[in-house]
Amino acid sequence: MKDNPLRIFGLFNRERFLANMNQTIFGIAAIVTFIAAWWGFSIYLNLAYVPSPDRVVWAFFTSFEKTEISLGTNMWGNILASLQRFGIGFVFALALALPVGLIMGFIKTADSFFKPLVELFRPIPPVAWVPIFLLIFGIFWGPVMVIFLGVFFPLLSNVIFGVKSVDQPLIDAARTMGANRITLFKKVIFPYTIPFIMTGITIGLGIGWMCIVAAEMIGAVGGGVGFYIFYSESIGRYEFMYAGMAVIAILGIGTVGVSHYVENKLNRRMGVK
Amino acid sequence: MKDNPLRIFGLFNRERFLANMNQTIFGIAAIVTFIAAWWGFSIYLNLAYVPSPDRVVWAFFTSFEKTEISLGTNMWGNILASLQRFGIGFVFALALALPVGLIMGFIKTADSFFKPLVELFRPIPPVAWVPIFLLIFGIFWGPVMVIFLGVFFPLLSNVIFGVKSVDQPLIDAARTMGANRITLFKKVIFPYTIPFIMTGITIGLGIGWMCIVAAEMIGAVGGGVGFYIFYSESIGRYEFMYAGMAVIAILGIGTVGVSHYVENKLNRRMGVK
Amino acid sequence: MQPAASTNKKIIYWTQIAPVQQKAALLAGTVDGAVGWEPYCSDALNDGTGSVVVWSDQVWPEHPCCVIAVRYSDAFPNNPADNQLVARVVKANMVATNWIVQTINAGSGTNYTSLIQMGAQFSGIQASVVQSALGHIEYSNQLTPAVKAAFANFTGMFADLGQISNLAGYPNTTAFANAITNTSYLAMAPDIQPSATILGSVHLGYLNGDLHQFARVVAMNTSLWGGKTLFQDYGVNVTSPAPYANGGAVMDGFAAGSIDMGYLGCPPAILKRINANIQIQIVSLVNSEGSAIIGKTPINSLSQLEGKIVATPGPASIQHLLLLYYCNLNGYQLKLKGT
Amino acid sequence: MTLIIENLVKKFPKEDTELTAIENFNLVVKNEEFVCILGPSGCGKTTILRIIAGLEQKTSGSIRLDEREITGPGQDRGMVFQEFALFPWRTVQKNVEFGLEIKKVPSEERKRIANEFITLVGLKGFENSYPYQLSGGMKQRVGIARALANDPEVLLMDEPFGALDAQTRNLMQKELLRIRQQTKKTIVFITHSVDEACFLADRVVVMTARPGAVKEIFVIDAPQPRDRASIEFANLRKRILAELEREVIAGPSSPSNSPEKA
Amino acid sequence: MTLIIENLVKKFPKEDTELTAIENFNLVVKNEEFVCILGPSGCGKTTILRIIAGLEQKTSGSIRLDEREITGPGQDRGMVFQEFALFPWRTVQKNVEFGLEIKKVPSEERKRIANEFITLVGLKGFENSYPYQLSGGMKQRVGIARALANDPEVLLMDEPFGALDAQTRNLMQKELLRIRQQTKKTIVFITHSVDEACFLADRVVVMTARPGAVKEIFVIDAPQPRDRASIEFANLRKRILAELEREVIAGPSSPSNSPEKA
Ligand SMILES: Nc1ncnc2c1ncn2[C@@H]1O[C@H](COP(=O)(O)OP(=O)(O)OP(=O)(O)O)[C@@H](O)[C@H]1O
Ligand SMILES: Nc1ncnc2c1ncn2[C@@H]1O[C@H](COP(=O)(O)OP(=O)(O)OP(=O)(O)O)[C@@H](O)[C@H]1O
Ligand SMILES: [Mg+2]
Ligand SMILES: [Mg+2]
Repeated sequence: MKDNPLRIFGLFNRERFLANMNQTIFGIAAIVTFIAAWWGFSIYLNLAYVPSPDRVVWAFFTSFEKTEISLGTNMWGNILASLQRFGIGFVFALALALPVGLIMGFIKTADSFFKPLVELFRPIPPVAWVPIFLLIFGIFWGPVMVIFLGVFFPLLSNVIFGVKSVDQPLIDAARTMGANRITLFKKVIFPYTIPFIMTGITIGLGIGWMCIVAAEMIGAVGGGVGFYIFYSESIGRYEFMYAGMAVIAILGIGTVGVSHYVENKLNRRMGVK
Repeated sequence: MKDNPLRIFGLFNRERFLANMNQTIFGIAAIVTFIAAWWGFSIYLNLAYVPSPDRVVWAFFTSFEKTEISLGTNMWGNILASLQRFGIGFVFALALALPVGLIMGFIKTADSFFKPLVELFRPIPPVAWVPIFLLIFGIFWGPVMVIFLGVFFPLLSNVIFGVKSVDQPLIDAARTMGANRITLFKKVIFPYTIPFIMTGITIGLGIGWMCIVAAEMIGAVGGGVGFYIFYSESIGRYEFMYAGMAVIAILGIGTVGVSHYVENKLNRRMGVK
Repeated sequence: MQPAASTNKKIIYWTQIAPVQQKAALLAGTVDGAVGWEPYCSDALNDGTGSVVVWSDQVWPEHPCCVIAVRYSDAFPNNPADNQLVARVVKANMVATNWIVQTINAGSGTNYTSLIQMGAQFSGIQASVVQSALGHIEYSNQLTPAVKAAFANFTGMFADLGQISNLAGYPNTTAFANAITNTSYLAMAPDIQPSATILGSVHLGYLNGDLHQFARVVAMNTSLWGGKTLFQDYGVNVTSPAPYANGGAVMDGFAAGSIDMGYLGCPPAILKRINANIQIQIVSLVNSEGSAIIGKTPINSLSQLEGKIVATPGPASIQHLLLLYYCNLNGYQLKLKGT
Repeated sequence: MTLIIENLVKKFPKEDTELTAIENFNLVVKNEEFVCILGPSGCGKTTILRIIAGLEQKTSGSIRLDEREITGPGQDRGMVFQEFALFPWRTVQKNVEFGLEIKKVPSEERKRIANEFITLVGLKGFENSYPYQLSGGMKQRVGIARALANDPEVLLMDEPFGALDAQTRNLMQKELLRIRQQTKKTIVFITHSVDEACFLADRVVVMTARPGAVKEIFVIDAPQPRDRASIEFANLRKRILAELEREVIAGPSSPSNSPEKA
Repeated sequence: MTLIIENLVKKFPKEDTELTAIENFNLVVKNEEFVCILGPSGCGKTTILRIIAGLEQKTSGSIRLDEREITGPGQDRGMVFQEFALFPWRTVQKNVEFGLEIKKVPSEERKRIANEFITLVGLKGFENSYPYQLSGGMKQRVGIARALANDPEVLLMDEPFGALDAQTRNLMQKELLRIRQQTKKTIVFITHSVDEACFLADRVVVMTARPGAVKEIFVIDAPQPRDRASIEFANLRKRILAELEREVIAGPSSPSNSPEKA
């Protein structure tokens, strides 16, 4: 499709532009207010655990550059450790929750069978498994399993919810055009469920990061950013602790960003607006 | 409304009844299979951390009956400790997330201002705050604050999402009938948002329990069921650990049950099916 | 040891706080007392934050504390070569311990300075604090009959507390204590000489910032031993995962196969050996004494802690046991805060 | 295909009681016949069509297609829905191609057929629009094109031209007759326009108000194309209108037919 | 109230270009006048009504009510929607009461008014039903009752009787005229039925195909009630139909009016 130069002018909307400007200004104001308040507090309170923003920024960069002797690694090493566990746990959860969820949503019998098991395990917070998983699966696969559980259940619930909430008239229409269960599934239910899957993934990502931080703090073995936060706090270097929290936040934002990117791609391919 | 005796017969549906029967049978089969497999494994593996189901059941009841001398309390004490923190953190989160979310969803300016702050803090997993909150807020209010954060953000997102996804035609209709922003809000947006709020609460409950378990394990201060799990694992009494996990699961189910009950009441009052 | 009668209304509350954070908790007013290990006791005492209620050796003279344990499985150590490795780790630990004891006795000199520095870096505590801490720790390795008797005594206490319900099949606590202590490696040690070649490697676990386990830190310091670790000097490559938070986690490390040997307190070793049936043996003592109950200044007696909160490293630790024992001795009941 | 409906009954739950939407409905639709159903709003027309389509379970009675009891939907019966039911994530083109995709018609052929019917309903130029970008009448025409493209033997149409202007409606009526001529479809068609029914149908079924049953059947043997201006046409219209009027004025029986509520 | 529309233009984005739905639409609706708008499907009727209601922003031009530029919706203008827009969590009764609640009419009075209009649209007995339990025509009637109950000065109706059977439709038409007589409302009414327009309107506006503009205005000064069988009525119908036919046959200009796409 050729781009139409008129369009740029035609759709340029002065009010909308100004409204956007306003929004940006408010947003910036909010951030500035926050940083100013933080800085003021840090000076006023003068407490080790309320370092000033510039100290945290300094710690952030230092943590990447300098190897922490007593850990034998720098922030990159910790990120790698966390990201590895996270990635593996997440992929396994995705690979299992998608088919199981779609099948449970779609086939009554499968639902009847699996539901009691799911309901048995789902209420147990994934974090509660940390100690025993560390014991059974060790310091690498233990946290991986915790993340797996953390991502698996919210994703599964969302997939099932998605499948069950498909508009009845759309199913009706597809059936009158001869869709059997498989095509119904491929052409109506799955496209309809994509947004639900993506919501599940976003929730799952959040819970996943929480799980890994908790696992690394509770087990406090095998490194990772969670461990780094815990360790920095325990030796009273609070600016490094906040730097670690910022790193986790950035990792979280990054993974959510990737998932949104995939969502957009998928939506475009599926033709969903 | 008087009950109509005909209805019971009129709506009795043999096929539906049989289908339900089938489901129940499948469900029971699943649970039986699971318990049998567990029992078999526990005998076959003969590992301390795979106790047989009956040991766990025994530990469950024992944990309530017997005071653990080195803790100075029994399971009831730990439940009380967890539930207190949970309740306070949850209520605070609810009290703040509801109005803030509704306002952010509804008023552009408020959204522009608060969104950057929310987006700054939301990606930090609540669990990452555990060490510093324990230090700043102490052994009671520290975990409370973590739960607060854990419940606050998912609830907020859901409320905002709910407000923004109200069907445009319904808003249009209300506006043509003279609804100003306040009535639009009370009569269209809020009722529409209730299911979203409830979903947010359900997610928040799950995350809240995860946070308290993590906080009690990481800080391991002031008891609680999370602490009990951690402690039982650390001295190798795994059946008590599993009993603690069951207790957390039951607490989780209980709170979700309460929230569903409230949801039903609300829906009935609002006339939503 | 029996719990005080329930009519006893004198209650002291406890909460779990890692020793490294106990001083901050005292300062913040979160707790009014603490029981922990060195150097964190001295850390709180030296600047006046805390005052001594009682040192552990005043309650249990010469009580054993940390030990080296080795994991027993079908795979390790079941042949002479592996046994050699264990013996050589024990030997290196012994050499390092002796070096520490001599250096402390010397009280000054370059060795003393670097010892203090190592301690400060390892535990993240000022040098002056490390200096006084070292005065409260008794570094020794021999598993004497008195030590075994103490193990038996602890085991009995755990049974009384209900934390264990059996003795892993042994008829009494003495038999159990004898069974889990293996003195053969200590016996082999005198004959072991440094090795020019590396004979094998061992995964070794340890605790975060615990100055009781100073010998490992010293042994790992390459500048003291001619460019290699003392373990390498004795032909063993030692690798360690990140430090463990507590002895229970070290035991889990054994169970998961992450480590072959480890430094930990004797209570978690006993508890998990019985409850979790984790097959370990204690092959060397690491230290005795070196723990204390302290109060937030001016509190310096147990009676002043009545109704207040004391921080402990957790109910599986020897420090917790000490507090529990001392409370009972003085007619107080220990209760978890918040329950 | 021949459709035989015998003693059909359909009840819905309503509050604490139930609502009888259809009661003892009897009708035979012969092979290649064009039947229009007329009836007061809420009398059960949509419900009957959904039961024929296999989308709704009957409460009792029998409904057979060529002697086979209908138990579920099938490609032999296509339906145009009163409330459109377009797939919101598909463009107009992709909506129309849906049934053809299911039949595994090759992509080129699919495009050709879809374009043919999109042109037929006057939506050329909107192939790539999404449903939310269309007006009410345009959505309805997409629904018609989608059903026709799938070429079912029995065509079930629920007020398919209800949202169209008179002219577009006339064009569509003629197109429908042409298609029927060519493809020999059996058609059941719900409408509120007596004029439309008279113009299209071989037989016009007038239903009673709720609970719905067959009230009267008018056979129209005037050949196609019919002249709306003819006297016969005007007479027929008047007769049917009169019949309908009586029914609407009589009104439905009490909505809740439980004896206690009556 | 007098409604003045001058040079109204409305464009929608469409794919990479834009679609001009309305172009230079000019119309004055006098106080208490009943205007019907007719036009081919997709010509912009709904769009105009939404702009009058204040629900859609115009692209350019002017639209004033009693000399006040319209900037948003108001209680003075009530609307019946083409796609019903009922509140799914409210019963029929509660849907109809909605506007009255907003006006803070006391509960008793509210019930009385709601019942009056529910009866008027023939839904007595369904007060406690939820929208999903109603047929298409029943939903539409709830929408009408809801708008009427609110008693606005200007009534905007978008094919309000489109899903109704001929008889119910006739009844509703008469009721609407009666209400108008009593309450002196200004009414803008979209329909596809020329007959309906001729029966109801003071003036009938015929629109061009997309982009929509006023093509022709027919003034009807026959007094109410009108006789559908009269010669004048028939003649008028014929003239309007002819006008519409020309427009539909001419067809819309290319849907995308960007010069490059043409
Ligand atoms: N939200 C929208 N986005 C893009 N295009 C739109 C939108 N709404 C309407 N249109 C376009 O504007 C034109 C006019 O639409 P409108 O709904 O006003 O038609 P209408 O006259 O009411 O038709 P009908 O009689 O079929 O209801 C149509 O071509 C439609 O595709
Ligand atoms: N899902 C449902 N639950 C309860 N009642 C229903 C349901 N669907 C339809 N009904 C009821 O069944 C009756 C017939 O509905 P149906 O939709 O078949 O009417 P219709 O003849 O198509 O009317 P219209 O011409 O208004 O579309 C109505 O009274 C309606 O209230
Ligand atoms: Mg219908
Ligand atoms: Mg329209």
